[in-house]
Amino acid sequence: MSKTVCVLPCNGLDKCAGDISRRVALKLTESEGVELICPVLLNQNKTRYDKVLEEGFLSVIDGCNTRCASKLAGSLEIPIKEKVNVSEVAKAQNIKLGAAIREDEETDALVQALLEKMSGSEEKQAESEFVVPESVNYDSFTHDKFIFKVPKSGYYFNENDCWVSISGDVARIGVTDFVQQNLSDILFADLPEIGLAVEQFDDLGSIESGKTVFEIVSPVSGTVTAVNKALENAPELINESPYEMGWLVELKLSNFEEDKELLLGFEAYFEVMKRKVAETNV
Amino acid sequence: MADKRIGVVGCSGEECLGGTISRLVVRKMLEELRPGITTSLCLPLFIAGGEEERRFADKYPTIAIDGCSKCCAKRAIEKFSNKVAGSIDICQIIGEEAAMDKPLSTRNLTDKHLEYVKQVSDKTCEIFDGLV
Amino acid sequence: MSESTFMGVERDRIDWSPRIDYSKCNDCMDCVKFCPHKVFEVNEDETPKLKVKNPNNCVVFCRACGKTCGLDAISFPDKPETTRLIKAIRKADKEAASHE
Amino acid sequence: MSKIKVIPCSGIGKVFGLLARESVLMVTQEKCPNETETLCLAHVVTGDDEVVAKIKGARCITMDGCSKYCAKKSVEAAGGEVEHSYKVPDYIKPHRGEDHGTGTYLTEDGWKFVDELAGIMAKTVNEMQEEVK
Repeated sequence: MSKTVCVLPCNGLDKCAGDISRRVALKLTESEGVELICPVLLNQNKTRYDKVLEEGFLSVIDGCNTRCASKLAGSLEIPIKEKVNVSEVAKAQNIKLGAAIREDEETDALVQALLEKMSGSEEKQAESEFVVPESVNYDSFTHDKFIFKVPKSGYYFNENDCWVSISGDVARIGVTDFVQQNLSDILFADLPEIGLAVEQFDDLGSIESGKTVFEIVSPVSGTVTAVNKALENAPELINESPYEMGWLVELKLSNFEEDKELLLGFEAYFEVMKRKVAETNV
Repeated sequence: MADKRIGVVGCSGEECLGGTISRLVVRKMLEELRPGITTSLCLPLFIAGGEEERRFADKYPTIAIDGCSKCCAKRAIEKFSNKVAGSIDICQIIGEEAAMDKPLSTRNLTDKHLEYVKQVSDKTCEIFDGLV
Repeated sequence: MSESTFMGVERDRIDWSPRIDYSKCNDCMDCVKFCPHKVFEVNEDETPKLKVKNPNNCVVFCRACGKTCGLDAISFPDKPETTRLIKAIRKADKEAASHE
Repeated sequence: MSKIKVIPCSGIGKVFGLLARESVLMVTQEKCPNETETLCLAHVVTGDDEVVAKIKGARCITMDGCSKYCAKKSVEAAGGEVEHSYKVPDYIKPHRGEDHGTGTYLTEDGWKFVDELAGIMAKTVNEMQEEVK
């Protein structure tokens, strides 16, 4: 027998996103082997759910970025096996939710998309077409004991400290050594949905350390085709190898020639980074 | 180079009180006594080949703070990098008996321990200021 | 004295900073705790308590504080519009420079 | 039978090193004082005859603060048998958003986390004892 799935929605009452988390959860419980966890009751009396939680795995549905349901599970130390965020999926589907609670075609479609995502038919990530350069040459400078590296060629940068490397019409994106050193041990990478279309400078999720959260600002426009799955279990790759193994997202480029106007090459970014390092005390 | 910086390495030893004190002194230098010009180096990382830690110790004066007379931190720095600019053996400041007491969780620190930390930090500052 | 620039454009010519919708804000101050650039200021004796004190400290295109706001009380200027504006200023500056 | 050696990295720069250190002290002093003891990592890395004699072939558990695995690598280099290697960030997921303190002191949440880490190691210690029987 397969294990029970315990579904914990945020069940937010005050906004459309919260209402959708409720709708998705209720829909899910129509299938066999799915147990609904009420967040209010869980918070009040965790023992009520001890048995099912021990047997099953926890699936969390957060409505918005306050992530109440995830935080609740975290504070009760229940490990989360899977989670979705209604607002983020809505964004990827280009659906504007707003505050008012509504039941219409658009929200039905969103509920459907969330259900598909949760039943494991998640959009499969295609084999990457990105050709990794054989070796990357770096220039570096030091500040205090910290060493800051920047690749000398093959990479473009924005002033938000994200890099992009191009292979055909595929772009690989990551953060620079400046971000990595500043954040120190990176613990989480919240990366975007496959299929999300972004303009240049739109955000591509975030990475988080014990110190702070850093928003990834896309250097280029395009559509997300892949995220670095290795980071799920080894976010430290971003610290160890920010320009290579620790890449974050791949995009299919849509307008690189124009994007390039607002990007920096090695020399210009090297100076920007030196200035930033001198200004911030890492 | 304009930036004056001094490295401080504690042994952070786990087998005696001196190790706990060495650690607290390093943190005190970093946060309270000489902030901004103190760089703490991680001893295990230094030995495991940490590029940043070793380069720093090559370039800047570094003080070793050891919890007992084995002087592990001092020996490690001298083995992999340069001669230390100064070194402290906590045994010689607070006495062997006190230093060789059981290692302590930071939760169980008493005023007596904080007084040891102060004595050792005073001595560290003295060496430190002689180097700046 | 601010000499900072973004993409070669003086920072104070770029209108980018958080806008607070006070009808939604509940003074939780999560955004203030989050932002390392001292964009916000809190004044306990005033209403509203929260103010955008240093808009030009805000990192152009960063919207991270908005994500901490569960009430969606923080919004930002339109990104594509801002991008267009930066490009236009750069172009104009370049032309002006070539006429000198 | 000699005691199981439990060794942390005690990294100085960040809270993870202190979490590792405190959780090991909790195991060796409170949770399993009869079955375990710790060794000075700083001493281990010097490679002295004295310390090598203590650690060579000994059953060890290491707790590292980051993925550089300094404790594990150093113990192995000195000849210890690392039967179980842990690292603090592997257990951080449910603690997202909590403040655990700094390299100097821990917060209440930090101590709770230490207790959890110590519990994980204590369980391992018991299992290792069982294997011998």
